[in-house]
Amino acid sequence: MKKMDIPGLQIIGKKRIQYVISWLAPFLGLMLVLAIFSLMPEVQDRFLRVNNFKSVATQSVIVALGALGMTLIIISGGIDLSAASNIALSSVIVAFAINAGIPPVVAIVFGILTGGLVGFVNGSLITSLRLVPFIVTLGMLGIARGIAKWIAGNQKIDAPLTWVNELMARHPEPPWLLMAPGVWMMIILAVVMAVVLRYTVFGRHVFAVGSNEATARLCGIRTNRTKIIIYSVSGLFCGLSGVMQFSRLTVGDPTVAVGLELDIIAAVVIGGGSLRGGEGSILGSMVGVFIMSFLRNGSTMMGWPNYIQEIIIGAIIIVAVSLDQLRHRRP
Amino acid sequence: MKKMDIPGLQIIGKKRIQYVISWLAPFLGLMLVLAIFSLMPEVQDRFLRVNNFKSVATQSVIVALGALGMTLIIISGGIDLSAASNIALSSVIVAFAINAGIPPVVAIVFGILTGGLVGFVNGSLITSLRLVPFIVTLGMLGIARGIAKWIAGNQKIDAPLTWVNELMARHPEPPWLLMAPGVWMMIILAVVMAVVLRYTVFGRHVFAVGSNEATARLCGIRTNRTKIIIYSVSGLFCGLSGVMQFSRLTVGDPTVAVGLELDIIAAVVIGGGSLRGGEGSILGSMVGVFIMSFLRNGSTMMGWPNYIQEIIIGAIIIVAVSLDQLRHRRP
Amino acid sequence: GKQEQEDTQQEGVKKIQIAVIPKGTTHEFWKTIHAGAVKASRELGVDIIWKGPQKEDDRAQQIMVVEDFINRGVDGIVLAPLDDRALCRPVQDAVRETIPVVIIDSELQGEDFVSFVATDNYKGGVIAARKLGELLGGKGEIFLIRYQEGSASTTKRENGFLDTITSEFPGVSLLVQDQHTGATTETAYQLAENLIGRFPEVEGIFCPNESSTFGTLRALQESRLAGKIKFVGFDSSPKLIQALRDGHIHGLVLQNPMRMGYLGVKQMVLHLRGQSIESRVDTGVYLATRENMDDTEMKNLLEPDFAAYLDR
Amino acid sequence: MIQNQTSSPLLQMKNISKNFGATNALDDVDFELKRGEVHALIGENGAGKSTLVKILSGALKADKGGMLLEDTPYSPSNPLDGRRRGVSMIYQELNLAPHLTVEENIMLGKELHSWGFVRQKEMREKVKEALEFVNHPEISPDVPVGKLSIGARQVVEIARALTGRATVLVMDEPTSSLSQEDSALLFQIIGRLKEQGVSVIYISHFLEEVQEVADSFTVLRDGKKVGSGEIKNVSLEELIRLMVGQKIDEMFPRVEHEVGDELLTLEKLKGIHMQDEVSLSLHRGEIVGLAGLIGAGRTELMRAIFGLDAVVEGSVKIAYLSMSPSSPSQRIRQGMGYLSEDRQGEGLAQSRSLADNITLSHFHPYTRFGFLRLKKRRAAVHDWIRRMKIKARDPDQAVLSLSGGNQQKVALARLLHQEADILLLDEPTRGIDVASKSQIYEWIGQLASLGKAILFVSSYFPELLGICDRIAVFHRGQLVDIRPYSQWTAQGIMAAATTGKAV
Ligand SMILES: Nc1ncnc2c1ncn2[C@@H]1O[C@H](COP(=O)(O)OP(=O)(O)OP(=O)(O)O)[C@@H](O)[C@H]1O
Ligand SMILES: Nc1ncnc2c1ncn2[C@@H]1O[C@H](COP(=O)(O)OP(=O)(O)OP(=O)(O)O)[C@@H](O)[C@H]1O
Ligand SMILES: [Mg+2]
Ligand SMILES: [Mg+2]
Repeated sequence: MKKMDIPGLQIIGKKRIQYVISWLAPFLGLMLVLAIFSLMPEVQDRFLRVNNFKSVATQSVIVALGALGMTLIIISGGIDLSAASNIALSSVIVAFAINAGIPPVVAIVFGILTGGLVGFVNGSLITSLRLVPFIVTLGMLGIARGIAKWIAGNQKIDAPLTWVNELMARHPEPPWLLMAPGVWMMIILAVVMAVVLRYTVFGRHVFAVGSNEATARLCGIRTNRTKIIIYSVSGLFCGLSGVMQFSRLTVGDPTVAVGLELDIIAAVVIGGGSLRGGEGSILGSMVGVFIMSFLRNGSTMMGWPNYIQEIIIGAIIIVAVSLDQLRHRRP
Repeated sequence: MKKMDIPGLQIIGKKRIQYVISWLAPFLGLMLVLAIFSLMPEVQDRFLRVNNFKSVATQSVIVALGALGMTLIIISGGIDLSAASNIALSSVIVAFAINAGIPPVVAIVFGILTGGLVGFVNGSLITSLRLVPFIVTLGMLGIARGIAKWIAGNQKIDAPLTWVNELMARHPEPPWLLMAPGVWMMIILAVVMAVVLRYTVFGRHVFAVGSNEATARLCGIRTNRTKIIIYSVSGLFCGLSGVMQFSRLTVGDPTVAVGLELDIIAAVVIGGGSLRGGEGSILGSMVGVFIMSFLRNGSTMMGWPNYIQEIIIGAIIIVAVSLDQLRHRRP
Repeated sequence: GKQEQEDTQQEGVKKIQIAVIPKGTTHEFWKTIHAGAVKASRELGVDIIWKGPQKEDDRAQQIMVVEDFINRGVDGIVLAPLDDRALCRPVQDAVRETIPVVIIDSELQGEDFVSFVATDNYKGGVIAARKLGELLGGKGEIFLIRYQEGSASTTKRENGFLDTITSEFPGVSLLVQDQHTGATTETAYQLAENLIGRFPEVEGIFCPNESSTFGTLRALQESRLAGKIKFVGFDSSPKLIQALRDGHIHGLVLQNPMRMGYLGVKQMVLHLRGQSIESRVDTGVYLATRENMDDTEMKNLLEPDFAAYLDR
Repeated sequence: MIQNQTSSPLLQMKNISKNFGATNALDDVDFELKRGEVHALIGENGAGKSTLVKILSGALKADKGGMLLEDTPYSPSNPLDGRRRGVSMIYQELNLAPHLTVEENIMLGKELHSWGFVRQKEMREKVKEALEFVNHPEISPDVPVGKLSIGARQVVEIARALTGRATVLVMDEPTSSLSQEDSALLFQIIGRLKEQGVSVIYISHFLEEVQEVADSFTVLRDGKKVGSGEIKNVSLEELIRLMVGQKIDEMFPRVEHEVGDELLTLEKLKGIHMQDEVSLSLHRGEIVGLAGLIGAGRTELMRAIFGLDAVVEGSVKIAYLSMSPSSPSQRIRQGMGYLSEDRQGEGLAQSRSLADNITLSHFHPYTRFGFLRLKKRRAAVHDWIRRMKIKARDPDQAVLSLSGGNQQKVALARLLHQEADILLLDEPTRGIDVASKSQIYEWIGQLASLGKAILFVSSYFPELLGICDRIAVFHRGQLVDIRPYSQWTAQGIMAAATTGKAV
């Protein structure tokens, strides 16, 4: 009976703890990874250096940009298996365009738009043929990759060096930038997308479509239009990611990023995205990206053979998501 | 008014057509593929030969065995991304065992049990940690592949030739077999699984779990146990598939079958399996497997460049599933 | 009976059809082999069908390709086997159906093929090791960056390198020797970047193929270490040639893929026409450096003129 | 023997407590069930009824307290345990596997088999019997349940609960989607079960039903037991007083409203899933009721009007303007709103918050340049929670953690929040408690007095008679007759709905 006297206080106390946990949960996995390598005597001094963090940030850009779009898609209850092929295609297009003597800015726009187009086609097929996203994007995985190889003539496209290749330079041109322009772009876009998801009507529609499409339709949301926008935006992100990939490699390589879609999806899911739709966050996905990047970085530094790395990364994916489950368990 | 008088008849008429369509739908895609290549002057005489069909059947065994298990999993609303890694691991185990001088029969049993074990671990993690199958099996994708490479010492394992390698010979030993023993095994197991799904209590429970897990639990089905069995059985199939893979390669190759999980899943989905659970059939999945095999076979025979093949296969996946959608559209 | 018929060389009756099956289709190296094969086919008046496994470097898929060509009934198969064992049975199957097989690039066990045309990969590794040892003056700390698990030809190069370094250059120590880059440039890039972050004291690096060499080159350039760290790579591409010129790469071990493709097809055609051929042809390994890269012979190896033979 | 049976209760639940986070769903509740009795469990929405019976069935675990079944300790760890001890249950939210057929659903978890192989023929017979038993032999055992209407699904669910051999049968609002005819039939069945010695726990918000069928009752309020006893010793007023702590003056309050111009006109409208065309008109300030049995096609009509189903013939006119073909989003902009009968499947985004659900169809008041003003919205939603008496902790709580009736209130709140001119209400009071119901009737009346047009589908004829201006009766997809409410009686509606002929 006594405890009932101050129910308000009790609720606030519990809620605050829950809130803190739910806010921290995505970071737990990251902390764990950072802690593991910081405690390894072989690498701790090297691992925690600013320079290392800078390389990890740069290495993460490509997956991170893909993950921004994938977060949208996964929240809306879809999936995009063609993301990696799309990145490869866009990077080939940029290289092709630059090689053809088109000004770099225009080439970049081409690359991004190519990504957007692929996304738009995905979205249109999904909505008009009423197919599951898994299948449409699985088909697109092959189609986009095939087109990339076709355009590149089954080869790398060697493009002349331009300022585009500075976008992902670890030592950026005006040195006060500190990090590669690509990293800044990633950060800015992540913030933009987080705001879009949380504070715009479109963001709410994305969640509603993912949570219960029938309800969304009933409430007057044009679910098909929303989905097409989602896939197109996600495609644009893949396009940008392709630009970054080109910037990093300095060539347009149609075989790049094979299998990267699983990394991207894993990042989103590690960050709390639910493949059943309706759940996910940009912050979480970014944390997921960094968990994977630091894992790769640390294991390579440790000199672990690749198979050990593969095993550990596999295990960490499971552990990280289990930690995330804590949030959802009822207390 | 009039049409209301004999609603029964009307329904039967409609139902029969629907039934015929629903039975034929999975085959439509296959017919389409066969028709395309039968009309190509370059290959038509060769394509329709018994020998070619035999090769395609042999080439399909590995994916088909994987698809038998995957069908169960997908019907139950899950997914198994680790199937291909599991196949590689099992094939390495068989090679390792034979190499170590263990009798082939025992080596085969080891291989199959390894597959079963991986599946069991998947199932146990999914049920005990209450994680989504996508994540657990994504983690296992890396873990199983890593272990395979570890055991094989980052190299393929050359095992002495034994009768195991005859399992997938295109010209089987007692010639009256006509087809490789592996093909017969695939056929028999497909029939067994079809019967299990349709006529056993277990089969019904698989559908129930996939259709509405909460309901299944409330109806007293031990959903966790059912799921563990599903993943274990599917693992056993992957193990057997690994044995066949070894038989075909004559070496244990830890890098084999990379990305094959997507082929397996695609086959099941082309065959009418729904990734939301509750739908799918063995017959459909087998047709899906053969659609993909004939596509590969035909395109290779035609000598089409790989990128064309990739594009076409991607497109066919989408088209085949669109055809399948016809079934589900309400008349 | 079929062969004699074609021996009479009746124009227009039926051209000889030869399937050329590489390990993959998207590397410059295979492109050049393709060009060589086309060159031979033009000179000899035969048709070739160029077709790799659909997934690069996948043994199982290559077996399917061989089987499918057997079913198509080509006259001969020129094959770069992804595995010296796994491809034995399909090759046997081909021979059983009276389709002769020439092996190029990598070894195949057994005797079922009519000729073997390849680079001595082990020797390539040896040459690279000698060059790097010499560049370092016989002492220093180096990386051996490996390509992919289970790839036979690169493993041979790695072994040749490792054996030579340890036996001939005791002053050189290996900081890293069991890290694999995986198949793509990007993964190689990240691996090299992370390794350099860990071992900034590294003085020399060897990579066993084009993608690992290029990925590592990018990492070196990004870390502003290109040219400072002695770097020996394998195979060529325009970017690698540029790097050689800039002094970012100090040596490239080259094969002669053009010749390999050319000879592979030529041997097959000669065999089909009933002539006797050598059972082993070594196409040679060469070392390109900044100094000799403009010699005509090297130039041809570095930048084979495949545009003349391929449409694009 | 008989005396022995009556002396010790069949089931005792002692000091049961259950918390969901900060919500006290049950607080020290005692409950007793005698052999062969029908025991009504009643209370407001969110009182804890469903939670209590879920603990009994093994679907939930109590935080505190214990149970005795047939004088032996009983603590089921899952529903299978419960069923083994003879506890069978119909859950409040429909619990069917949509892809499985009627037969498979009914036999789920208790398949007849030899060596693991199902004995299909036998089961089919059994299922046919069960469906006949509940008077719905027309439902084919081979139809996937996903293709049935909500009402038919509830019938299937009842059939399923009856096929098992049970000592305790729990029914959580079994009649919420049933027609009165089916309800009456269910009571007969319950009577028969009682004679066979089965004890029934019966949860319902229809208190007349409770008085008709139950022997004894227990009332819960805010997770506490506030009274129990023999039903014959208590009056309806007293039951209500126990439940809500106050008296309700008028069950069906009629608010004065004036019928104005014609607003919605259906001209020979036929949706793709409708059996027959329907013509109907609806005026400003008018409440038109649609009565019928389950499967009469009323939901299909609503869906066609709202643009959820394609229109194949005829037209929908709003204020004399033809507006078809159309989609829900256009309908909403044209001032129409729809409340689905299926709150679980399509009515609510279960995993989203109350705030999102209530404002989903009408974000407009809380946006500036496309950005949401979350604070303002929160305040508004708080208001709705208070007005609708929704039992919820705060606006950010996920809808799936609410009780059934409270979820329904959320769905209704969204429609009211939307400020539509034409309201299509499909079974709006499903699962809502008496007090809230009368409140809702009053609101509907007020909406009419503001000049809105309301189409009100219900299978509970008294409420149609209580608040509608005109009532239309459907029979097998056809509109039988439409008349002012004063020209209908409950029996008249029933006769028209069952026979298709108006008297
Ligand atoms: N899964 C859950 N998580 C959090 N709270 C819950 C959950 N289930 C029920 N509750 C809360 O427990 C309380 C009791 O709910 P319960 O479903 O037992 O009510 P009820 O009496 O059945 O109401 P109704 O008549 O509306 O069905 C409600 O306040 C509800 O919000
Ligand atoms: N017993 C049944 N067997 C098969 N199908 C049924 C049955 N009952 C309803 N249906 C399906 O449902 C449709 C009509 O259901 P609908 O939900 O529109 O009716 P309703 O009048 O709204 O009834 P309810 O009160 O159940 O909502 C029918 O066209 C039919 O397809
Ligand atoms: Mg309830
Ligand atoms: Mg209805």
